[in-house]
Amino acid sequence: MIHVVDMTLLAFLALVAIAITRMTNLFATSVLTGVYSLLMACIFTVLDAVDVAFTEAAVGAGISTVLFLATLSLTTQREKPQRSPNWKALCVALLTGGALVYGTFDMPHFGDPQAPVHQHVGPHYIGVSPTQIGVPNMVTSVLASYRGYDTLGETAVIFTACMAVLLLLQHEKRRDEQSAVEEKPDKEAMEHAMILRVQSKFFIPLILLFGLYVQFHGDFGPGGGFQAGVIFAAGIILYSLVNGLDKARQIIPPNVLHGLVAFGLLLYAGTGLASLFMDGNFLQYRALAEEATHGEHIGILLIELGVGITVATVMTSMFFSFSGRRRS
Amino acid sequence: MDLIVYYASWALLSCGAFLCAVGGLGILRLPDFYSRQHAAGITDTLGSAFVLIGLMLQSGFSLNAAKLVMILIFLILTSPVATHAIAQAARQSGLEPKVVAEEDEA
Amino acid sequence: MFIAAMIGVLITMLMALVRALSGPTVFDRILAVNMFGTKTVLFIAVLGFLSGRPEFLDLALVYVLINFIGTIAILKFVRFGKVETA
Amino acid sequence: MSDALGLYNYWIAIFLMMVGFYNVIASGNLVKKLIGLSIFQTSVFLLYITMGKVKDGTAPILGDGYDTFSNPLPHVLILTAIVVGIATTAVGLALVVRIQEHFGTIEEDELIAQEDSP
Repeated sequence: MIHVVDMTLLAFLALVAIAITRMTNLFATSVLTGVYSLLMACIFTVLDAVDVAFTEAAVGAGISTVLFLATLSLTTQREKPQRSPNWKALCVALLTGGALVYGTFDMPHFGDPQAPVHQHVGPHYIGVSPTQIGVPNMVTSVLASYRGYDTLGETAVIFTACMAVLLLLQHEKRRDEQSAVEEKPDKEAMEHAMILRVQSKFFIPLILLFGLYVQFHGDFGPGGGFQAGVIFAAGIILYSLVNGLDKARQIIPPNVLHGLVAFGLLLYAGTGLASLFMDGNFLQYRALAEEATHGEHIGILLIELGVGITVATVMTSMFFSFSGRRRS
Repeated sequence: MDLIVYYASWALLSCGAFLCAVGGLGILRLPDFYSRQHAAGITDTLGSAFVLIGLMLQSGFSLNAAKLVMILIFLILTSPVATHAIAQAARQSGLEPKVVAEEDEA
Repeated sequence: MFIAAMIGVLITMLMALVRALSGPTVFDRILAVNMFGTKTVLFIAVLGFLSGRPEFLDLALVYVLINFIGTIAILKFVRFGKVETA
Repeated sequence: MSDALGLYNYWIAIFLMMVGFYNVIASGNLVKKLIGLSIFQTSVFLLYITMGKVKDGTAPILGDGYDTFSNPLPHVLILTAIVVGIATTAVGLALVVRIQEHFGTIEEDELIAQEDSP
């Protein structure tokens, strides 16, 4: 049955991908990428990757759609119509695809437990992590403990990307330097959306609460710093969509926001240094407490918190810098 | 008692699935945007509620049932607001409902 | 019986998808996408029971939240971005 | 036939990859190129997650009565890759915004034409 569901969803996915290619209306295309991500997240759930599905749904359907739309509002919404399909490109794509398909015939079949992927380090993690780390969610223990260096690197990449976006978009032409006249439609329209405002008043706290739950429940179920950060950012983005950017900026001033971006990364690296000073290796959490698993728990909690803070503030400040820019 | 719950959840689930399918048919076949909204309404409220309540009966008195209740509350909180916002945006952008066909018949 | 519910949900997803792909107006697309999002919530809920491990309903909650935020963002853009609605 | 069933997921992943690839090289619009890039990216995610799946396994979270788990390693790699992916896409979008502000267009051929005629 799961097989059939998987195949149906993959067929939907292919359908959406073709539609995205054929459309020239970029607005409709961005809306469809949201659907594409939701479908992909469903497939990840079918394939047992609940943590990944969590992230894909929050990032792909939420943040990515919002960023694409913000870009479109600053640029153009219609692609220049192409002269029929581009045959050269189509040929290249077909040839590459054909070669890749030929390559798949040597690959292990879907779900094969004897596949090379499941022979080396994977079973080791599955067998050892429950006793060594003491966290039921193996994805969290691999992410935060076994591959802690890796995750530190990824967090640093996110931090760097945020810096790049801020450098590119954060100067001149800021909206708050414009006259008050331009602000007017923003305010007016949101006064129309009375129902939305009332509803968001008690919906946004629920989102933030749920974000905290995901953050701290990540050891036991799907969730963790990456997912929680994105959900938190989504809550703040909803607030600024409903109440306007300026109000959101009053609540979280840019200085605090940018400070927190760095703070999260420093908290992660600091946890590593702390374990270094307590007679362990860098990021060896078992040095943090008398008992090994206890130390692992503390370490995972701290670095997940650091990841969560960085991801949430990076996503928020990216959104702010996109939507704070005036259309030229 | 168990049997009653079992059949009740069976009935609710199939009702929900049926309503969803009807709504899907509606969104595909109805003539214009405003009438399609009715079809979407069926699936978002009654269809989802039936399916979720059916699942609740299956999971008994447990954490899963509590989570399903939360999902239902969230759906009830968001889905009508979203539909309302879409309709309002459509109206403000000047999209007119299709009424011509009816006048022709009269 | 979960299979019946699953089939119902999948069929609805397909029909919403077709409407989202064919338009004709932007609002039709948004409506269909929103409905598609609600159906993915049901999909995740039913899938949990179908595969015999229904603990992952947190996922469905995220889908509700993100679907709502996505729809509101799209609508806000439609209002201020001067979208061609056809 | 068993080949078709067992390799279906890979084929769809490759198909999506090629759709993304086609968009990147054939489309002249920079935003469309980025959308193609993110489709390409997601297809790689699909490939990894497909390889991690074990028949009759469940999600790699301990629970009573489950002893076959899918491989958690691809999940970890892809989870971080998704967040890094959106961060890098955002950098790309920021560049697109700046290009639009500076040149007044985001169509590739128009940009090249502007380069050529100073």
